[in-house]
Amino acid sequence: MASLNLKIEFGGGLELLFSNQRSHRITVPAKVPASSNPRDGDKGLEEKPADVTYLMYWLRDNLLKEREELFIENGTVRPGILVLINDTDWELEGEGEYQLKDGDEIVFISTLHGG
Amino acid sequence: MASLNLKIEFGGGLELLFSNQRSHRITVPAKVPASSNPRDGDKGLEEKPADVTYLMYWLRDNLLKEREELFIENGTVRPGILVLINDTDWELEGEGEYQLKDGDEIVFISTLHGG
Amino acid sequence: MAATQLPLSDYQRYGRQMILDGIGLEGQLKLKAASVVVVGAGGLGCPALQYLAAAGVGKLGIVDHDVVELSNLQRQILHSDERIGIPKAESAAQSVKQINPGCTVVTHICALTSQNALDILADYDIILDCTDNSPTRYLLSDSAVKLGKPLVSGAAQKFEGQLCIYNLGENGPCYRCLFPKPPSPEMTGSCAELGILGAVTGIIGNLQALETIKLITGLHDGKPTLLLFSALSSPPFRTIKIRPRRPACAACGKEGERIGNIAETDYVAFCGGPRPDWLVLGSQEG
Amino acid sequence: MAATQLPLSDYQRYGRQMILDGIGLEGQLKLKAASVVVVGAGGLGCPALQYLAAAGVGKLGIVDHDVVELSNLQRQILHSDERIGIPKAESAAQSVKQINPGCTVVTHICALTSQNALDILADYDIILDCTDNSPTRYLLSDSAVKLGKPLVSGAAQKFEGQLCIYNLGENGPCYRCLFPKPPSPEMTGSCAELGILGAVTGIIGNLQALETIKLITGLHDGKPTLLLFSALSSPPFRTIKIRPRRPACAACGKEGERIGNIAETDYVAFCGGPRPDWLVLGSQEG
Ligand SMILES: [Zn+2]
Ligand SMILES: [Zn+2]
Repeated sequence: MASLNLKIEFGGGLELLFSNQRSHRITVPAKVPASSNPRDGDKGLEEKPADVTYLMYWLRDNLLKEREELFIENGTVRPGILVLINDTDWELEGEGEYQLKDGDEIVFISTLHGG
Repeated sequence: MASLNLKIEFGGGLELLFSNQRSHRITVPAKVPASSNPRDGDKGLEEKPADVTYLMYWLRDNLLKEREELFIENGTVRPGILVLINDTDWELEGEGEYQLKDGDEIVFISTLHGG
Repeated sequence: MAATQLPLSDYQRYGRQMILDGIGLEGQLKLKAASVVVVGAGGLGCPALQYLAAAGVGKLGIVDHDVVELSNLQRQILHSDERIGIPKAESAAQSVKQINPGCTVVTHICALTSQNALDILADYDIILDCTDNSPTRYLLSDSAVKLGKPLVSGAAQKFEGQLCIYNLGENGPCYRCLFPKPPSPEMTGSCAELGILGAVTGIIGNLQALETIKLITGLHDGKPTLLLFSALSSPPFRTIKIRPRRPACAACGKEGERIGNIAETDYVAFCGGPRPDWLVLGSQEG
Repeated sequence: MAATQLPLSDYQRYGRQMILDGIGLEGQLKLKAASVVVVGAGGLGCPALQYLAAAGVGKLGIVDHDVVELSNLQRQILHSDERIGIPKAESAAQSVKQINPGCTVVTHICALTSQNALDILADYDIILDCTDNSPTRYLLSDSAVKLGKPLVSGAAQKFEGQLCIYNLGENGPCYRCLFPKPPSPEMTGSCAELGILGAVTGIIGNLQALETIKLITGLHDGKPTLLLFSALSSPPFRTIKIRPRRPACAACGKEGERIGNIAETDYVAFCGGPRPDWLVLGSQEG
C-alpha cells in the first residue's frame, strides 16, 4: 500500500509531550479509514486520502507520551496550538481536511506567553 | 528546447549591480554551448547541461547593469562573493560545475565587513 | 523649528541611518514624530526600548507595574543592581534617557486592565506587546483592534521566541483570529517558572524594535507573517505565512459576521504560580 | 568557595536560566569559569557584551582603540552622550560592570595588530569578531586558528547581517577557507560610509552572545553554518550549510597540503574613507 513520508516538528513546549524531541520523521499510509479517529470504532470500508486530522490522531496514538488533553480537544488541536503546513498556517490550506503529500513538513506549535 | 526556471538572489550589496533588486526569476536553456563564456567565441557544436559557471556569464550578459569587475574575476566570482545553491555552499555542490536543475535557487552574496 | 527640520546635532547622531535607502531625512523626521508604547519593561521590553530610543523615536511610553528584582537582571538589561526595588517603568525610563536624551519618555506605573487600556494606549501610534502572560495578550490585541493600531507582539520562553505584527493594515489578523479561544489557565501552566535565556528575549525584543522602525518609516511590506525562533534548532528561524483577518473573529470580524463576544473575556491575570526556590536550593548545596 | 559552588545571590540572579534543560548549576559554573574577548566595542560588540555579562560569563575582555563619538550612539547602546571622547573599551566596561558587577572586565585600549593579537587573545577561551573592517577580520581568523579557539564572527551593513562561527571544532572552516583571497581594497569601498540600522547590529550582536553561550555550556551542535539576515526580505533569515575545513587552506590547512602563505597578508587597516558630512548638509538645510 502506498505510504507518505512526513517531517513532523513540535515547538513552544509541545515537544515535551513527545519524548522531548522536536523533530520526527514518520511514515503514514496514503489511504486511511474515512473516520480519522480509531477510537470512533465502526470504520466501515470507506477510505479517504490521509489528511491532517488523521495525522493528529496518528500522532496521539503513536508518538504522544503523556497528557493527551494538552494536544487534542473536541476533535481538533487544543486552543493555543497552531498547525503549520510547509511553513503556511493550516487555515490557508483547509485545516484538518488538508490532504497530506509525500515529503510534507507539518509543525505543531504552542503559542508562547512569556516575555 | 527544454529550459530551467531559476530563482536568483543577490545580497550583501551585490544587488546594487543588478538594478538594486535582490530577487529575480529567470529562465535559462537546459543545454548550453560547452564554452560557458559567450565572449570566448568559437562555440562549436558541443553542448553541456547548463551549470553555475554558465549562469554566472548569463547573469553578466542579461541582468548585470554595471561594473562587471565587481562580479566576475578570472573566470569565477570575484573574491569575497559566496555562491549558495539551495542554501548550501557551492563548494559542497561542485562549484561552477554544478548542473542546474529546474526550480533551483541560487544566491550570490558578498561578505560584509561592517560592524 | 519646522517639522521638516532636524537640529544640527541630530544629523550627526543619526547620520549612519539617514544615509540608508528608504530612511533619509524623511524617515528620520517620521521617527521623531512617532510615538510608541511598550507594554512590559522586562526581557522583551528592555531591548526593544533600547533600539527604539537609539534610532530616535520621538516619544516612548513604558507600561509596567512591577519593581526590579535581582532575578530580572539576567535578561532585563536596562535595570541594574542599584535599582532593585524601584518600578521597572521608572528604571527603564532612566536608561532610555541615557541612551537618547532627545526622547520624550512617559511612564505608566500600573497594570494594564480593561479599565485603563484604551486610555493609556490611545496616545500612541504603535503598541508593543512585551508582556509575560496570556490575559494581557488578549487585552492588548482587543484594545489594538478597537483603536485601529498595529500591535508588534513578541513572546519568549526557554530557548524559543515568536514574533508577529497583529492588526496590520486592512487585512492583518488579530491575536484572536489566530487563537480564538484562550487556553484554560491550567494549560498555560499558570505561568509557572519555565525559565528563559536572556539572549533569546534580546533577539525577539530587538526584532520588535526593528519591525516597529520599519512600520514607522514605511519600509514594512505590509504582509503579516509569524516568525518562529528556536535557539537550539537548525535552522533557528522559520517564517510562516499566516491567515488574513477572519470575518467571524469576535474581536476584529465584520459587523454581522462576528461570532462570540469579547466582553465575556476575563482578563484578570491568573499569573503568580510558585517559582522553584533557588535560594533554598542554594543554601542546601552551599 | 569551591569551583562547584555558586554564591547564594547567584542562584537568585541566574535562576531563570539555571532551570533550563542543558544549563542548570553545571552550565552556570561553566559560564562563570569562561573567558570571552570581544574585539570591537561598537554596533555588534555592545549587544554581545550586554548579554554575555547578564548571563554571568566570568571574564570579559574588550578590545577597541576608538573613542566614543556622537555618530556611534544611534546603535552602540553601551555608550552615551556624557562619554563622548573617552575610549569605547572603557565606556563599554563601565556599562558591563553596571549590568553585572560580578563580571571581571579587562580593557585593551589598542588596535589589534599582528604584533599584539596572539598575546591579547591567548588569555581567552572564545573570540568574538565584532570589528568593522576586512583586514582585522583576516587577522582575527588567522589568530584564532593559531590559538585553536573558536571565532564567533558577526558582520552588519545597511539592512543586512551575517553570522558564522569559524574554526569550530575539528572540522569547521576558518574565514580564509570561505574567502581565501581578500578582496582588493577598492572592492570593499575602502570602508566608505555605507550606513547601518542600529537594530540590525543589535540582532547580530545578540546572536553572537547566544552562540557563545551555547558553546560555553555545550549546547551547540558543533555544525558550522552561516546565518544570513536581511531586515527587508521575507523570509529575513536564511541558514546556509557551509564547507568543512579546506586541506589546502593557507591558514588552517593540513601540513604539507597548504597553498599560499598567510605571512604575506598585509593586515594594515585600509579604512578611513570620507563620510558624508551630515553636519554640512544639516547647516545647508537648517
Ligand atoms: Zn481578529
Ligand atoms: Zn582555513
